Amino acid sequence: MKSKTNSITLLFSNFTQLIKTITLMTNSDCILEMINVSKTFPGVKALDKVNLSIRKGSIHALMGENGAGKSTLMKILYGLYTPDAGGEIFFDGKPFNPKAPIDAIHTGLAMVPQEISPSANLSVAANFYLGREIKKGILMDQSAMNEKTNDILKELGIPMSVETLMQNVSVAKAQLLAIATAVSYDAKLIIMDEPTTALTESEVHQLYRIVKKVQERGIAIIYISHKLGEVFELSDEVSVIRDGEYIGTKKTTDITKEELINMMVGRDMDEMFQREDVIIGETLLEVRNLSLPGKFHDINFSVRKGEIFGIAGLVGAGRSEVVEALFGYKPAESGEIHLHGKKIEIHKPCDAIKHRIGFVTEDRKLTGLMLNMSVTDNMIMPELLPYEKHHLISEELARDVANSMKDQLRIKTPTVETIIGNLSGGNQQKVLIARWLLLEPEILILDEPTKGIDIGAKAEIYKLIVELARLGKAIIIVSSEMLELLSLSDRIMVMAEGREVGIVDRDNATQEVILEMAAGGDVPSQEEQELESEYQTQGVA
Amino acid sequence: MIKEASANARKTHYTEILNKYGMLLILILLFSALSLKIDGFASFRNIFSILEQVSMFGIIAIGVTFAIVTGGIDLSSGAVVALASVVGASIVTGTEGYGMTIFAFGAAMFVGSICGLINGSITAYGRIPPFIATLGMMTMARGVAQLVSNGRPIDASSDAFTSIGDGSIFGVPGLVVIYVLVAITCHIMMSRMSFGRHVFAIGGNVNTAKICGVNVEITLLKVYILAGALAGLAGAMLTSRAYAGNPTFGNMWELDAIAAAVIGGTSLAGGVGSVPMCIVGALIIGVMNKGLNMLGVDPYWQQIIKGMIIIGAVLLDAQKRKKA
Amino acid sequence: MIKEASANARKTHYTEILNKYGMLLILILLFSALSLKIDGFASFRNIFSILEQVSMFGIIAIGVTFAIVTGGIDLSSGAVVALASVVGASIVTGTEGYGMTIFAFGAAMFVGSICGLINGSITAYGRIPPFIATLGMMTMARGVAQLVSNGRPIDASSDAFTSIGDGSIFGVPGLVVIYVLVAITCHIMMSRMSFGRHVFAIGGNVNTAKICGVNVEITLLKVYILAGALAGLAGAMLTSRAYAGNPTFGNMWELDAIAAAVIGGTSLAGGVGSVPMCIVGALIIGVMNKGLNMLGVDPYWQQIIKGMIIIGAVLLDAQKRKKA
Amino acid sequence: GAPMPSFADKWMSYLFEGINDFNDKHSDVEIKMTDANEDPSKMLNDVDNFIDAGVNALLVVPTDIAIVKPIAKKANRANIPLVIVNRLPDESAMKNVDAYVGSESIQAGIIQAESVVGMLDGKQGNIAILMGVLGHEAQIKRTEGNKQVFSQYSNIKIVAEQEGRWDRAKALQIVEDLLQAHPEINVIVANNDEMAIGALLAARKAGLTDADLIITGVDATPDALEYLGSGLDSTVFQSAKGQGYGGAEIAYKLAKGEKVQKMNWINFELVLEEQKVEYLYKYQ
Ligand SMILES: Nc1ncnc2c1ncn2[C@@H]1O[C@H](COP(=O)(O)OP(=O)(O)OP(=O)(O)O)[C@@H](O)[C@H]1O
Ligand SMILES: Nc1ncnc2c1ncn2[C@@H]1O[C@H](COP(=O)(O)OP(=O)(O)OP(=O)(O)O)[C@@H](O)[C@H]1O
Ligand SMILES: [Mg+2]
Ligand SMILES: [Mg+2]
Repeated sequence: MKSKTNSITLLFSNFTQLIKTITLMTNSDCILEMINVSKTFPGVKALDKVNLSIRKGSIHALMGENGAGKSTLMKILYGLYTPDAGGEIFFDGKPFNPKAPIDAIHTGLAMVPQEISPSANLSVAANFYLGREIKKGILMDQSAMNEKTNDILKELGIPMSVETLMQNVSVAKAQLLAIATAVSYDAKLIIMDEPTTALTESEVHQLYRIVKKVQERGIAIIYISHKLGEVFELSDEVSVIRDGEYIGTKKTTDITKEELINMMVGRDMDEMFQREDVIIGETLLEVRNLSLPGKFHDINFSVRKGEIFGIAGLVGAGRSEVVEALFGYKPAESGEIHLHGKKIEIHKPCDAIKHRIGFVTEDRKLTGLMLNMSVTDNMIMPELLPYEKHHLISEELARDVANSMKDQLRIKTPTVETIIGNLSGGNQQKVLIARWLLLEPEILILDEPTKGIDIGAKAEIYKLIVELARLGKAIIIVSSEMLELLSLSDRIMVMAEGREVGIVDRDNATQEVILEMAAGGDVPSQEEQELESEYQTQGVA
Repeated sequence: MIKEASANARKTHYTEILNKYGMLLILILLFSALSLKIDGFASFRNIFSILEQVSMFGIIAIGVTFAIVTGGIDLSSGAVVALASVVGASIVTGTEGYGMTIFAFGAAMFVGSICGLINGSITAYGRIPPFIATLGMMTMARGVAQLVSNGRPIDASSDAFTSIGDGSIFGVPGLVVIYVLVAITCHIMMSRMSFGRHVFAIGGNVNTAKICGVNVEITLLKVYILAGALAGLAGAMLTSRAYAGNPTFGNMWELDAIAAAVIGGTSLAGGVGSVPMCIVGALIIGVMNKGLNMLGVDPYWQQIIKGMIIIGAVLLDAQKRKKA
Repeated sequence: MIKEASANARKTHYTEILNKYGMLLILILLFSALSLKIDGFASFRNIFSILEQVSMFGIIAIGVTFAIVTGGIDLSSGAVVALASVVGASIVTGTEGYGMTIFAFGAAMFVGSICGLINGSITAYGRIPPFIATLGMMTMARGVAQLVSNGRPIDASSDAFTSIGDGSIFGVPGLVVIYVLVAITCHIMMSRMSFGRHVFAIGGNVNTAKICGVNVEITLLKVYILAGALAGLAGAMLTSRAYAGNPTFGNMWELDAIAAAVIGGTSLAGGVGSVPMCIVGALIIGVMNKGLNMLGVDPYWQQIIKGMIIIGAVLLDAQKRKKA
Repeated sequence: GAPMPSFADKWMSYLFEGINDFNDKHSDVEIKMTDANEDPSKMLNDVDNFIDAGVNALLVVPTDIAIVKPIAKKANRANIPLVIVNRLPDESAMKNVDAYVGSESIQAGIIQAESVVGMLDGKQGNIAILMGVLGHEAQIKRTEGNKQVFSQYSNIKIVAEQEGRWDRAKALQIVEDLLQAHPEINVIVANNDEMAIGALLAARKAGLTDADLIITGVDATPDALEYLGSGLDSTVFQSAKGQGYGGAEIAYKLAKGEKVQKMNWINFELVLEEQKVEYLYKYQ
């Protein structure tokens, strides 16, 4: 059934492609044209004859499920991958075959990669001008770079000290900086690969402002995102890739959300997740007066069996720190944790694991993946005992379990032996969730669990979470996506500046209420004003 | 589409085989080439002789592989060989009987473990890069070896003791038997036991390992103790083979051992490596040494050729992988 | 809250200072302690003598620092010293005048650069871990040195040539002058030129560096050429000081150089390091050597103590940082 | 002050003992030794350090003979008497040296080779030479001496030369390989005894008996003397203690301003099985 619809769309798109190809050749309206671009990795056909044309000065959204090949397509454009022979790329009407990013940059392309990892040892300004340092004679002109960086950041509304080392800059700020950097290139086309995964609402709006400003200068943007809201808010056109194949391009104004989802997943689907109620049991976990000076203070909450407990707040509110302390990764200095009414000590993650607490961390690269190890190894690590036969690990058993997880979560990977670094971002995230599901946890902590995950998979993960709750597990979920928290949680704790502002019931929780609480009340606190003015003075200096 | 996929799958298969067994291929090629050049190179006698010569630094290389897989390194193993040989020889000198022999081997391994324990503690708890910790230990262990022996070789010609290095079981030299036993044990530890998994996890991503409940410090400690004990064992083996302990023994062996591990595909970035491939790496070095000696190559040229073969083998391997 | 923040800021400040100057503090402490123990240790003469002794491996350490900052390493520098010394000596032997002296220095640096070029190409284009590439080069360069010299020391007693190692300018020994000049040049390269910036970027994160349009290959090539040239320079300096070139020169110097870099705070993981701190690291080793000799410590014990001081210094530094 | 080339060398350790003996017997003498680890640059540092420490005389066993020149220059500049022990510098360098105690390394090679010639007694000799670390004075001169003698005899052929790095284990491995590749080898000449013992062990492993092989070393260390007659056929004695003690004595005299003889020769002596007990006694 599926394959039939597929082949029909295929035929259809092939036909339109043909016409397009002919029209495109003469179309000077386009900054970028990609024709029949394919890319094969060992064991994976990541792209299969994809066509894409981007009109000058337009914002072009690129959508598709995890592993559809979006990032791969962009990496080809940026000279990071060489495409298979047979395809053609034209940039500004001229043939374009970048061998390395430097070629792309010189031609007028800039990119914000999906996994930003700035050189942590360099300052903000040094990162900003990396690869294109301003020189005075043979020496670098450090002060000029600082000044110009400062100017650009101020103009874009991201005031900060440009001499700070990147390792002291939050993920969100780093993401905004990456965007600012790309913008500052004298580019004709900017690629943004999931630029909002690390951002909260307020920063997302900042990003919108930047993107609009950029467009006003006549620069085209390819905008990859899994968030429909953003796509409809920002883009002029939207293209969809599915399983490495080009599905089609539409004007954003000509398409509905439902149609777009259908294009992506090949079937109808509800975007809004409707959670069903679950019977909530006795108190399972209780946290009392948990504090870690400088990070969070005096946190109190309890979670019951079958309950989904959300934690909301702005970036930097200390949400991650609280759950990290709960799990023993960065233990709290004072406070108590009670499980089943008994006080327990958690000093190290293995203590938490013993009490069957699972933890999907927020930073895939830093604390999640073992990049050069197999999918299986990544899944089974927290608890090896179940796979042991006569004290030796049975590869077979591990593989079987991993395979069943692969099917259950629809993880897109050639085999479970594949090195996890070769999976697409979303699929990596699924593996991490699988890891902790395998532990059969009583309490599952999820920090930004759907970061970079596509709509279909998101729904599946939500279902899974609810299913776990139904089985009497307690779920703690930290998320910057307000809708996610609102639709999933039974109660939501709101944090601001390391303090617990309050806990809201499902019935009372609205976006406005939570945002207001997260901002730390009605008026900005004194410290915030201080910080703001500090930024200003630093900006001027 | 289906056909293409299966063709792809087959291609993956080849790539994987090349990845896994590329170095084995190079070893076989090297061996065959030398067998054609040299009469009797492909004889059992010669193969055992190569294995015997390889056994000692090969055992060290196994220990070093563990350290490298965690993302660390062990530069002290050559010096530990010297220290263990001196200690072993002083115990066994003038004695008879297998009791003392076993005691001497045990003592050598114990001394090695102590060095490893110190390496490990400094690395795991002091958070000092293992390069520096083991570099310091390298200097210290050799100093202690000279102190203990007063800078002179110590005779170790107890019949029982030297019979380990001299004797053979069913035609297989004693040292080779030890090598094989150590290799099998360590291979199982690395690939089938949770200790081994933890070693890989630490090398793959320390933070993740921590999150997954791995006791990073204890695991590192174990790794360096193992590496030290194996170096100590190699020291005892060398002592039994050379009829003496000597503070000059094991000079630069650490580099040969590391080269063997890396030639075998162990990644210095951590997270990748295996015992069988480490053996292949050691054998490549051993076959090369033997071949060059038997060909009577000028010692100056030997060094040059050795350097080229080491680089060449790794280069070839990397190239093949990239293409596939 | 406000108070806390400013207290935090001040704390960060202290931490930063400790991070930056912790090793300098240790150097000063070590020097003061030895000055109290030994008469004349704190004299100008003695300080120059320490600097002179440090100058050669100190220059190597600077080159190695560049390599380490990119996340690489250079094990070949000691062997390159030997090769360069032999080449330099054969040029200068029996000649007179500064023309030949300059030519000999140039040739030594050129030979070093060639070794570096090979290291760099293998690392950058062959994607071979620099540990292996330079390990291979280490063996090869020493082999070539022996081949060139036929395994014997080559006399280099041209007056002009040896005056570099023997002479002094305004009381500052010639070798120290060279060291200072090299250090200043390299410091500027590392901290003020885009080349240096790229070196740091590669060590921080290769992929990011690539995406930002840094030409990773060329930069790596330059780094290893620089390291090779500096090792060659050190070889020429040693030749001029020892009145001869010798294929045994520079044995294990690479380890001293790496130790100096790491003691100076260069991170073996790449991305962190500086020339001034590398000098501090070299001086710690130099002061320690001089002090132990002047105290007349038994050579066996010297080794043990040296090992402990190296580990101790790095440990102390790490501990202090953690606390602060 | 006595900078020494290497504390890792066995023969040297007996030389040190000679020096220490002298030190212990004279209450008004304090001799400090340093280890240059066979690194000439390190040795120069040691010399500097001793001069800075204000020693009255320098007693040096140089790492290689080329190093003597700069050492002499430094000593002259500081006006400190310099005694070179064991390794004979060339003439131009000797001009600035106050005294030399020792022998000519080449002599050891010649004596060693001549003993082999005698033992072969006209039979065909296929020789393997095991050399010390390439570039060291003793390695160069001893090998040179060997070759000088062997080249005069048509019944003697050098089949192989390899670097055993003074090391027993390394020599063991090399000789294993050599015997396999060249079964015709019937003489092994080693630059020192440690390597000779390694060769002997390898020969035993290969099933060869004492009668099959002539093995000869240099140094006459106690270990080697033990093996003399049971595999080892000859070694060459060079009084380590004598050189050490003699060197120290001359340095002592120079420090006190007394006149001494410039060249003090200590001759090599061939040691065969018959002299085993006599020489073993020297170490008691
Ligand atoms: N270096 C690689 N080696 C092998 N396979 C790869 C590699 N990079 C990507 N792939 C595969 O190519 C396919 C496309 O991956 P890509 O990263 O382009 O997906 P994506 O559309 O960006 O997904 P996401 O939304 O999750 O980021 C995936 O199946 C992935 O496993
Ligand atoms: N001094 C600092 N050094 C390094 N990183 C810092 C520092 N201060 C803040 N950060 C970064 O700021 C980010 C926000 O902190 P925190 O994790 O507490 O926020 P959060 O409320 O959990 O937000 P999120 O939803 O993004 O996880 C963290 O990712 C942290 O890395
Ligand atoms: Mg992607
Ligand atoms: Mg967080």
